Amino acid sequence: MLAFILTRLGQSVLVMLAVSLISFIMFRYVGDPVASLVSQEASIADQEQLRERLGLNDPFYEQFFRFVWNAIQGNFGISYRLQTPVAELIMSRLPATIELAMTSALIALVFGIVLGVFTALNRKNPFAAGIMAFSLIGVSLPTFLIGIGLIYVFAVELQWLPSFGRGAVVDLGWWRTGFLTETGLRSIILPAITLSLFQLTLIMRLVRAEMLEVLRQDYIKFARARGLSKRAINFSHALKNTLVPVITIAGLQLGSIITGALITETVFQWPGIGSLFLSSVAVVDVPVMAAYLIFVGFVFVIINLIVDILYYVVDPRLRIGGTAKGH
Amino acid sequence: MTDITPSAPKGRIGKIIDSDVFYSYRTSPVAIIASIIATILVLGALFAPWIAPYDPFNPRTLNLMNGFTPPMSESFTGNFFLFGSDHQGRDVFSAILYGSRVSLMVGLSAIMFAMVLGVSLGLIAGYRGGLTDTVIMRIADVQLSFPSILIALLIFGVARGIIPPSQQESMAIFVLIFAIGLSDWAQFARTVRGTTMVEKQKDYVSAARILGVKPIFILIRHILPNVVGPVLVIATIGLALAIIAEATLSFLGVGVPPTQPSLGTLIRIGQQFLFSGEWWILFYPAVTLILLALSVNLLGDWLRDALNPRLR
Amino acid sequence: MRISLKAIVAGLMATSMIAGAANAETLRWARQSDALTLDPHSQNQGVTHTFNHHIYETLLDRDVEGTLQPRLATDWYVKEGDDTVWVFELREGVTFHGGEEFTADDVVFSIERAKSANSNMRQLHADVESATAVDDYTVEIQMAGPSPLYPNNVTNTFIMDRGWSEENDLIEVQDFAAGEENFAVRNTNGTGPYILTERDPDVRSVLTVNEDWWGEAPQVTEIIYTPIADNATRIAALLSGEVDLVQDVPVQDIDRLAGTQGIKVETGPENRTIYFGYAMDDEPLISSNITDENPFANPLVREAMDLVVDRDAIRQVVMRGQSIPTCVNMPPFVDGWTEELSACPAVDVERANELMAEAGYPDGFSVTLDTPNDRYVNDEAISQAVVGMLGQIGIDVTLASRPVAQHSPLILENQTDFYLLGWGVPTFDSAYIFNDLVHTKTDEYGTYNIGLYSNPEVDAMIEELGVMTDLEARAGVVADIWEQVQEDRVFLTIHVQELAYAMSDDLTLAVHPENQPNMTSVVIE
Amino acid sequence: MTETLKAAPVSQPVLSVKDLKVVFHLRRGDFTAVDGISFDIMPGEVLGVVGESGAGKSMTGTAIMGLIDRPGEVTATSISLKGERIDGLDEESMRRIRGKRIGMVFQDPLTSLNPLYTVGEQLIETIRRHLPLNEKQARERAIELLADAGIPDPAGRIDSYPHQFSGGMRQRVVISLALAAEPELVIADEPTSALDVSVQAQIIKVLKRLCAQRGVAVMLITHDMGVIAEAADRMIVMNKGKIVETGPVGDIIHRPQEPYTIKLIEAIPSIKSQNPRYVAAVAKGEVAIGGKTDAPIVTVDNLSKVFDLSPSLFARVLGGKSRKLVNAVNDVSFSIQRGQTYGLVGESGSGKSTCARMIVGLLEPTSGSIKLEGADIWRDKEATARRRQKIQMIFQDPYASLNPRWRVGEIIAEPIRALGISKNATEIGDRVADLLERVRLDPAAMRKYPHEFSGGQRQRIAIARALSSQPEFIICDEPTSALDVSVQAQVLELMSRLQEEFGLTYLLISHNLAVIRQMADAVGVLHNGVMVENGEVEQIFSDPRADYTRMLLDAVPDIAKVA
Repeated sequence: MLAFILTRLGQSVLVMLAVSLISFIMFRYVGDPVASLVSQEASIADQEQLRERLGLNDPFYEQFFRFVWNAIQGNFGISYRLQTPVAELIMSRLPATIELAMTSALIALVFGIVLGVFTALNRKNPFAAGIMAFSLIGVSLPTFLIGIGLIYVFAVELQWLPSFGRGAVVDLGWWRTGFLTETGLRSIILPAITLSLFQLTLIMRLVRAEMLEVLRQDYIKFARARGLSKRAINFSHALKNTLVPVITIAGLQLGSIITGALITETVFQWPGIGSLFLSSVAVVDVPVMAAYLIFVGFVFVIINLIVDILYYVVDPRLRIGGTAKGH
Repeated sequence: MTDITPSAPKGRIGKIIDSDVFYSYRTSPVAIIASIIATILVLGALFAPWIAPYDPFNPRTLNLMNGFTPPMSESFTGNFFLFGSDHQGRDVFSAILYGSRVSLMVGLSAIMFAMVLGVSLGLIAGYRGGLTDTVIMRIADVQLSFPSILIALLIFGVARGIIPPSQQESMAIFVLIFAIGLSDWAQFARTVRGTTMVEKQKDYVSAARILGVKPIFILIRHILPNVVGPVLVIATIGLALAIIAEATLSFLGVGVPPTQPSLGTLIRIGQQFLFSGEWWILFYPAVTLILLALSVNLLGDWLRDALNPRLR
Repeated sequence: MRISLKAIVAGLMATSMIAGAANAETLRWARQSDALTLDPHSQNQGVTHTFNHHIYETLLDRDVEGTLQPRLATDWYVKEGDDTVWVFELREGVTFHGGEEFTADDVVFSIERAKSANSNMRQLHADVESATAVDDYTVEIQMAGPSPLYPNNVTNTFIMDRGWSEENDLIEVQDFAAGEENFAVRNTNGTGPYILTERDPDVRSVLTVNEDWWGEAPQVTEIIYTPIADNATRIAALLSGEVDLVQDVPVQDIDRLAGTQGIKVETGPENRTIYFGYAMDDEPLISSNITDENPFANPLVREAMDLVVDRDAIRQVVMRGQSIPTCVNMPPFVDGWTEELSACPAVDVERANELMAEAGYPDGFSVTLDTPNDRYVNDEAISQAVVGMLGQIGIDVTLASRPVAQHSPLILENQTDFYLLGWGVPTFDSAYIFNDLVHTKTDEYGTYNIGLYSNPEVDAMIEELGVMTDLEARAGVVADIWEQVQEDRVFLTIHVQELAYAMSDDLTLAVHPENQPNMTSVVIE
Repeated sequence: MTETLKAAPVSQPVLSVKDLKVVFHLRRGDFTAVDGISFDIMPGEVLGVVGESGAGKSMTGTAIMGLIDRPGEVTATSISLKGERIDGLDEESMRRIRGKRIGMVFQDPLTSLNPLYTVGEQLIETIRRHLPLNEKQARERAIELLADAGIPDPAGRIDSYPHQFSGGMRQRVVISLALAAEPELVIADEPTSALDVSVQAQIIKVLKRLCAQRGVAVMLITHDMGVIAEAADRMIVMNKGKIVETGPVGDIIHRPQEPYTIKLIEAIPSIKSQNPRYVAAVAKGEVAIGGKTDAPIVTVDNLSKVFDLSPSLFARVLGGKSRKLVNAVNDVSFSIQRGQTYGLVGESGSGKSTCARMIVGLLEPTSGSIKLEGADIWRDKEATARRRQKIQMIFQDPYASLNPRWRVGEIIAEPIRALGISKNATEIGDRVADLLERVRLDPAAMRKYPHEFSGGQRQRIAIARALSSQPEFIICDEPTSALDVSVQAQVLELMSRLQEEFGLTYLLISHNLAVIRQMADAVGVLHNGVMVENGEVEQIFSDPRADYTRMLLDAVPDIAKVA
């Protein structure tokens, strides 16, 4: 187990390095940060001087190694746009994103699994077929349109829920949460629904497909032959086995909820790192963009680790080596 | 179970009509409706120059004063716009027809690109195994955990930096295809790798290897035909996703030029007028996009079940 | 994560404090983006200045008509007998938020800081040689030469306290290369009407009124400032009553907002023109099908383009009436503006086509137009409309639309044939336009002369303007330059864009031509 | 043992089935899987149900349990358990019968157990479902059951997961589960088919013993007449959903009445029948069959194959895990004479398929040599080329060995094209047609796809493909183990005939000793990668030297063993 995790960590370091290299190469092409740093009146000589001071004229590899070296020490430089240290900026925005992502993930998982199981167990039921078809709307609409639509209906027309931001937040030391205030809770509803819809559909379909597969297995037939109750068969036998393959995909999907909140955060002006990234892209704020990508790589590594550990917990075949193989 | 001797009618068409897939199509009203809608939209896009009353991509024919004409009413210059006109005086109906064309073109090309890339890498990873497999699948995993929009955005940014500015607009559509395609290959690779790993263990592959058939030919001639089913399903659903990704990228301001809008660009433009009362500029393109994506998704859904022999 | 009960209680108290402070005098103000920094001299950018104007103050500022007003300086004049020295007499009895007294030394410090290497304001003070405090309330500024218009340059230069700055190591402006955050980025100590009480960049800032401010106590006692990037979301926030004042209102939403119960919209021109520029040198264009010459270099082509662009239609449809069509690249606030210069020719497609034929392009030509899509009001739509209009004389325009972060470097490197740009004139003086847009491109001049227009006579006149002290003679030269610029059609000017502020209808706030509204001027009914 | 039980004074049958029908409503019409069968099982009786695939025997068992799902439909005049009707019961009542009154054992112990629960959890769950015991009592009972089923250290193993047991042990667990709630009847559906011969015999014994002890009646469903002969008292022969013949086991095996049964029993090879060629040779006085007159066509010397299943280097260094090497084939030597059949016997994991794959060029040996006509096929380039043309292979699974997306004609022509034997399309077509005829298939078959053929027909296609490069040596890896006995007989007969026709040499790999005895001239016995015995067929079968061979021969359930 330990060896396995260490192996994965080793691979992860490679992944992180690759991600930073790729992001670094990319940023050389996305635009000129100097243009957005200087004022309308700045002369060309002034711009050139700034470029020199920022080290933008150094050879590529030097810039990269400097970046990696600083990143290892947790220093991602100063945001060109907001002039504050990037690490601090990201840490201050992280709670918002994580709270939104976790809420969405919870919605997606709970509804995804419940609906997936329901539609799998009632394959020919017209209501289940309706859920299946309706769920496709979640993947047939661009996120921004869903978000704007929800704002229009629930914030502007009905005025039930706030249209932007995360309401009043409570400072718990280094973590600012919106879960402890009424406005905070009300504010998270629309963005969380918007963000979860896509993953909900995916998880629901995945659970359904896997469940149907599991229900065809011999051990389910054998469980029926043992006279077990329907509940025991469907939930303790079939569902548990369904969840094993669902963990991987769902894990990766949840990772992309955290990292994919770009559009949702922008539409709802949710003060997370996704909207931070998009505002940074607009002005080529390279330090923030680089740090964000590193963060995404980091999330990937963490999620993968969690998925691997969950696998160990859920599946005894991995946890306990077989004493006998074959017949 | 016993194989039932089919009393199937002969002849190619007869065989198709009699096939299980077609049977499942005939008995699925959802699939029929979805395919009718998809066909109408695809034909509309394909024959846009003949169907569309105006050419919205030709700026010379536009009159700015026709802007914001409501649906079914007469414009400043006396033109009639079925779905109204947008802020540039473009006929929304014609723009939708031409826009679907762009969207479908981008979506189809992107998914083809993703398919070719993903299938090739998946075949190689699955067949070679070992380090090759680890590297390719690790990249695919990383790729999957990065939001595709983010990847497309970065590629778009890089392309902006590499391509000379004067060619950027003409290249934009290719960059878009590349960007969306590149963010979509991993799904194909994963599935194909899995199937390949199963197929390569089968004895028909061994039989070919005994003869000294080169791996590349084994992959192409033997294994590839056996992965077509799942690939087709992913491609269909991927097509819907690609069309939506294009729309999202347009929303973020990267995408095709506004003078040659796709459905996504039309929606991006239209959503500016959501509060100002010109609802038709958003409404019709959005409905078209939803219908297109939904019908393609429903078809993919049906295809998945139809091609799964165990669900029949 | 371990949270102590104490922390939760403290947190809850913090929130209740925020909630409790909300009363009738609180103004919830939203606009597209946040101030980039609170360091007064780090960014020369409108949004940042607007915010900082509430905390810091300048020697002078402008009212809604654009005229200079005394602020921390009560009087200003050229020193008698030496036309290279400007004298500012300072307001007495002003204190900083930290309690320090405002004196001439602070002004000297601030001007020196604004001039320093990392400052983004240094161009505005490039001609300053030194600043000296004559006494506690008088400052003399020694210029390199006669600089009759220097006071125009100080309207966004905020005054900081020397003691506080030295204490917090703020003598240098934020240095990006150093990789450290400057204390002033998030901490303030100004003399202004409001004190910063909460700051979460990009998310929310809270300002509370400065009880000790020297001016008349403002009605608004608390400002909650929330940037909302997405247009639709921002408007939705106003419609749903979550904010009271929205800046950066999209023109298409003005009618809807104005027609909504409880909301009103104030509009007014901004001190900025929107214009198209084109390559005017003899090099062939990079994006055209004409590869042996530059069609834009031909005056007939430029005239044809001028005739075919229907500025009224743009105003009516694209701008929904929220613009002032103009044919001179100068807002009406600027010295030298006249109605004649601003007048536009009637649209005449037939004549334009004749001119094209005469110029040797009866079938037109193709070219790419580079436009930003997130900078000016409906910038992309304006370009798109112009594409259609130019199509009528056979100019086949490909529209290349980019975020301003990519558009700016592109045009600055002269990688464009045809582009859209907006030009604001913070000094309210024509020379500002000439220096950057008209003078031949050199190290010092013509930074934004993207089209590489070059006329040595005009250059000479522009350089002469910088040192003229006789304002009447100067006005004559300005008029001469404009005449030449108009004759050569250096710019294809479209309009002066109008700004709109939407607000709850119990508020009144006039549009500021620099788009720098000050909440002290808000009147609450 | 069975005699005493039969004599028990119980007149009422445990299970009485009257006119059972199972119909599947498919879109191309109804398919009748079981067509009106009636039978009784008496208390303590072991009723064997035998038939080839598609006979409806499994369907009968499933139908009695009420486990037939849509689109299947069960109709019967009556199914009674101890006189109580159990047909047409609702799902909930049926659930109280399943496990409680009728236990069931499935074929594959690997897939019958839920991999995520310990065997104890699964046992206790079943026990508590049906018997009023608390957790602790149920656990004690579970341990007892496991002990009865012959699982060593049951108290220690009860908390193990299924994957920690070997196949045979797992099937013992499955039997414990079936007996957990003291049922009156156990339906065992092919309980030994997935197991090795030696394990098979043990499982049959366990099943018989446990049922006899408890007086439980058994319905033993199998395709293997040997198993029936060994275990059952009475048997039913089924074909196409109908009962063909029924009666005591000995009667039917020795004196079958119906033509179908007669043919079926004829088709079954027995380890007790001598090799026909040997018999013929003895008759002619040429006892020295297979004498080393020729130079051998293939010689295998000191062949070894080691699989490296070690964890990655990284894991070894960091996790302190050791390398894991598996000796799949260990120093095996034998030679094969031209024109003969060499049989390679062994249970699963014995390394016989690994040997085959090394000889045919699919797997590189770790050490040792394989010589084709004296040249090493792994070191000599020219020999490699010769190998491709001269050595061909027939695989076990006729479903997996033909590419489902290729037409039969393309499949058979592949070796011709790949080896460049001919490029002329008409010529290739003619050859394919000729080959199809030789394997007794209609040449029109070349335009069809594999899925249009039955298993036996597919194996013929595979043989035609193997023949198409005109090889001299064909490796047959379990060529008939996926086929029904009657089809097996036909395929074996075809193979013998082709051997004569083309002068082929075979390497026949099989776990089925009877098939080997019937077909091979010389035999090698592999056990855990080691060649334990190697010699002429009749010498090995009549006078085995190695203990392992003897054990194997004793263990095989064979119809000749019937009382």
